[in-house]
Amino acid sequence: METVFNINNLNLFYGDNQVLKKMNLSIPKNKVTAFIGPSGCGKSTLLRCLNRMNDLIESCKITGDITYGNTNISEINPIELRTKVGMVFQNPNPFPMSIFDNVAYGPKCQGIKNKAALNEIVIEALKKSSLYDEVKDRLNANALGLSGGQQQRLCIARCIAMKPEVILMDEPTSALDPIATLKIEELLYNLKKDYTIVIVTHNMQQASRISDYTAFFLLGEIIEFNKTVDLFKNPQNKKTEDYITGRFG
Amino acid sequence: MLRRFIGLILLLTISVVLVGCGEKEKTIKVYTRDTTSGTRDGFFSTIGFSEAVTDNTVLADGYVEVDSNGGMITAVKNDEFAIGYISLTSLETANVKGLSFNGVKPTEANVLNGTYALTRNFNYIVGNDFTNQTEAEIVEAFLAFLTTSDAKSTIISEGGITEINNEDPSWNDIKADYPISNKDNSEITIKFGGSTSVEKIAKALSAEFSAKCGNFIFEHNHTGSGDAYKRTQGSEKSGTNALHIAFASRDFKDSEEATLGTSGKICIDAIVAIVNKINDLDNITEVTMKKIYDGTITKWGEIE
Amino acid sequence: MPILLNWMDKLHKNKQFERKILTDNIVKNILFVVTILCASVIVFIVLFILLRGMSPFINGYEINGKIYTVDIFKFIFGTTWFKTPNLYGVGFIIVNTVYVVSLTLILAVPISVLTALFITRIAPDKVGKSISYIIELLASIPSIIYGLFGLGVITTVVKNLSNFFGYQSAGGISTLSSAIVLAIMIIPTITMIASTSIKAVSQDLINASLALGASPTQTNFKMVLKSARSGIFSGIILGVGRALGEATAISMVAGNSGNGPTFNFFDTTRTLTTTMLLGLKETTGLDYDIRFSVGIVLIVIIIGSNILLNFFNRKLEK
Amino acid sequence: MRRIKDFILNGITYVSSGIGIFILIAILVFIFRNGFGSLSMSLLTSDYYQTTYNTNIIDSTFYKLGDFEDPKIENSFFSETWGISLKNGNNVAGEKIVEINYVAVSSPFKSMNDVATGEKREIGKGYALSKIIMTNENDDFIMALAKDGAEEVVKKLEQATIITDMIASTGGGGIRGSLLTTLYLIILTLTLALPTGICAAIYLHEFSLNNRLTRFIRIMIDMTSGIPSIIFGLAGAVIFIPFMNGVINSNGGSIASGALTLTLILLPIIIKTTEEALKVIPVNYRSASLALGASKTQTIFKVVLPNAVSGILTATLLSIGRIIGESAALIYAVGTAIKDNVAINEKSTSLAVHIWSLMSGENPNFALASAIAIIIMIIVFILSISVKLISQRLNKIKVGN
Repeated sequence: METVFNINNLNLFYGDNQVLKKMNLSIPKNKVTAFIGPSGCGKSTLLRCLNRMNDLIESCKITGDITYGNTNISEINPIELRTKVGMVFQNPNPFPMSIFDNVAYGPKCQGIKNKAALNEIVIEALKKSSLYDEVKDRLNANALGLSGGQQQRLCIARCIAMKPEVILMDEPTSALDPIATLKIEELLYNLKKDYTIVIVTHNMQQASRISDYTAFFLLGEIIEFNKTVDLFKNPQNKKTEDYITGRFG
Repeated sequence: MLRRFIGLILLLTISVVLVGCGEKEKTIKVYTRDTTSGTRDGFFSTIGFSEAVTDNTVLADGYVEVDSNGGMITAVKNDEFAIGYISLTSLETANVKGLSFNGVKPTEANVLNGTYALTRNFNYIVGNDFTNQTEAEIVEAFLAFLTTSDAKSTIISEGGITEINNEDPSWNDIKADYPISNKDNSEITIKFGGSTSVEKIAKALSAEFSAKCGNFIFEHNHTGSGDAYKRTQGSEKSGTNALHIAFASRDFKDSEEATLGTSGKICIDAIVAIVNKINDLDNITEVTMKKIYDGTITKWGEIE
Repeated sequence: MPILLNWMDKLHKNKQFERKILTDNIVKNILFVVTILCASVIVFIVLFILLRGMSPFINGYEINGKIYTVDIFKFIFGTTWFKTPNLYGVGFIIVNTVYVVSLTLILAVPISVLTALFITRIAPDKVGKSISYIIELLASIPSIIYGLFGLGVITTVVKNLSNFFGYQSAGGISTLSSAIVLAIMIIPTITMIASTSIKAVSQDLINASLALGASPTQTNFKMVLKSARSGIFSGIILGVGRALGEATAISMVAGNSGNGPTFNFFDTTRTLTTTMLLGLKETTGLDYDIRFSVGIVLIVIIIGSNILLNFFNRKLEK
Repeated sequence: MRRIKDFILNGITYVSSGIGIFILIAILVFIFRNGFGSLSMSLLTSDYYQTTYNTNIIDSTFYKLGDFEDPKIENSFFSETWGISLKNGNNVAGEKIVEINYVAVSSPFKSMNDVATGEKREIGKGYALSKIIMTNENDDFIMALAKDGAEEVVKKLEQATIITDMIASTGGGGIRGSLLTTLYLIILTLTLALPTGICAAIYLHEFSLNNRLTRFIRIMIDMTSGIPSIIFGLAGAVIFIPFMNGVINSNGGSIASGALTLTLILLPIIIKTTEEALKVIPVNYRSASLALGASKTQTIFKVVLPNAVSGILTATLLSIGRIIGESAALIYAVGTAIKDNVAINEKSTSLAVHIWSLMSGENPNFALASAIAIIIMIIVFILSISVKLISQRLNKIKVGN
């Protein structure tokens, strides 16, 4: 199995509070990996470690290491890392600017100024995130005018425009209605041949529908990591079984 | 909390009523200018109370200090029992009552004939040592200009009190003696300063004389009578503060002895004691005035 | 390892990312320096006023040919502002200032608190909003206009009031006029903060009080005001600061008595700020520098009262 | 019993709120009643000081005197000899003036000799005469002064044949200079204070760590906002006046030193308002930008600041209001001299200080002071309404997210 991230013995503290405990995990390449578990179990925190977003939190301390490819991510310039490891957030958060500017934001920040190139990037990203047909006539309209599902797909497009290798998704559908959720799930299915996707979700059905691998988190520990099919059908750990059968959590 | 506040207000009100009931006869409210004022200097010096020129402690209890002529007018206009003093120039429009002093009405005629005694002199002093010849000539011409009917009439129209005699020349008569006035002096700056009381007259004079003397540039920086000597012939005469022509709203002191021919009087300014319009007092004597200001007389009823 | 190959491809971009980090650091440091400058403003101000204000007590000033300094003890405890040549006293002015400000509070606090209560809890929504807007407008009026209003209207009212009590005031220029002008100026300040803190009282508490059988009015006066008292008190602290520091408006109605202290409502008074403004135009030397000494006293009183009131407020919170 | 008590308690809250409204109305009525008469467009555009002309008309061969027809204007006096009609009036300083309200077509006043330029000048309608020195056929000295009144001046004019020296002035009483000064102060102060304040706010909100130093910085800035403006004025007088005297060759207070002083006063306000605006911006905008590989600087300039614009605008408007209303600090740091020719390195007065100067001048002028007060009030109210509208919009954004 080819891996993108290798997490070794990772501990994470917020102040004196240990949030992640001795985590070991490998994220397979070009697959969808789902993180499931009850609230506060450290799924999102681990996700944010992968593109060093936790650096921004003052009281956060990390021990152990994460390698990306063969490089320890602490040795990679965080800005550079984030251009390769994109992120989509729980709530759709397009910038209050036009649809075009939203998608072009990342490339522009990297110094791409050529209008034609930007145009090409934007259209490609929008197409890939299957939003293009819906917005092609109003690329200059404010992104906040889009529906919630469209906004989230826009955020994915924004992320894709950076041509990342990995996309991190932090409960991307939890704020959306079922139809919009379905569209995002379809989109993920299409994206996974090009990208490695790590998705945090509360929704076990969703995890079983879309992911290839699943990790089950509990109280800052990874209880079980396996192929999704195996994990759901045949959980090795009692706690995993309890959780997926709805007996707690 | 609220109840306590209301109680406190009531208590304070009652205490004021009790204090207030003791007054039977109306007290004289004494108003004075602040100690930096030239009008105050002139007023107290003339009524024989020169201790009060720079010292508030010798004044009657409950005096009120205002820091401008305007403040004095407003105050006396608002207070029926006030007495104060202003420059005679502003009496007419002030809507307060001007008092006769020692039985003499405060009019320009009485000031000129010397019967109205509550006056002070406005004086000028010019530099005595100019390196620039043109400047020296303009200053010399200005001194001549001060003696003309042109200058005197301007001084009068700006509120100064002086007399124009038939012998006084007009500027046209003596212009020929001062060839500098026919040159273009628009590059030359003449600096004026000194007393703020004389500022208005000084500005009118400089503007008029500039027109008559080649449009020299005039700059005014009036900082007080004390600087008149200091900045023309005294310690600051060659510094950045130096002035060509300065004015004082008082007579020069012995320590401010000017070179002969470089200083003199430009006009008289009368000070007038004022009371509220409804006050029926018309006349006041020098002695009574001092007694009022030093607190010997405190009630309006005590003035004969 | 395709990922690694991809890495090598993009390696040349590394420099660009380094530059970005560098820019971030430069920007951060520039902003930090600017922030430090902003924060040090107060140090400079206090320092310079301290230097200049201490000068009358230390350096000699030439007055009429002799050298004088000011006696600091007489300055602090004096009951006469000025006696030529070098006696200055602010003791009574401090007392007057504190007295005027207390009187201001007695006038302003009940009105402000009740208005705040009215705006937030009693009046219908629209009425409350429009009144709170009027209060905001009052807060935006410059002090010089309050001074003009005080001189033109309030002094007349106070004069008539004093005549009514059979006391003769100096045309209404008095302690009371000063307090009224100041009160008008700080009512908006206190009201705005008080209404914010009253708004913040939780509806649960109010419901609980109502459920216990208290009438809405009783709830408002007993429970709401009590719960919001700390916020109201911070409003008062701010109001005190403004009242202590106000200069132009009060100087037009205070009257500048030369000695004191005066406690009668209808007598003229003199506060620290009016002393600093009086006769400013022509004065130089010692008489000018002494204003900085008064400034030191004012700063000390403002900071002192702030600390004291905040201390009480903390006690109140407990 | 309880109901009566409740009624009374409610009643006093009504009364208290009534007081606020009453005060506002009283202030408005007061300044409008006193100042409305003096309010006009020319008040805003004309100079405070009159322009004075020194003129004469000596060579009697070039003009014709006598027998002009009296236009019979009410309350005015006509000189048949010179063909001008005069009336009494008051100037801005409240002093008596004699004003020309009619000049006949061929009157000698149409072409007087201007002493300063040597050219011809018409002394026409609207000019105020302060003194005229004349002579008659016998070369007798005649002097007419404005303070004698229009009738007396006309009487003397009738006797004269030559005007040897005349001072006439026009305009005056306007507040153009003070308006301009206020504008200069606003522009200068804002160019200094806005960038500085915004930078500090950005640092405090976006960069600073929550440590002792930051808390100390915040306390210092809070304390600065508690210092009264008169203290800032004193500080301006000792720090900035000497500094500016050295830098831009000013003499004593100047607009520049005033602007620097105002900058210090405004910094805490701008920092606080801007920080409030930064707080409203959703955190996830920032994380989204950073997650897209933008640097912190890019995030601030491309995402954070554009969204804080309305907050910064509020800070600007509040600052403008404060500058317009400030008096105590400017009295020290700029001075109280009313100026027409405004220059940054000279003393001058802002509108608020102009009121102060008028009230403490030789003759207090309540009407003009109130007129300026009206102007200030109008500006301040407009600013206050704008701030309100902007903050409503800001709240909407907040709710929207």
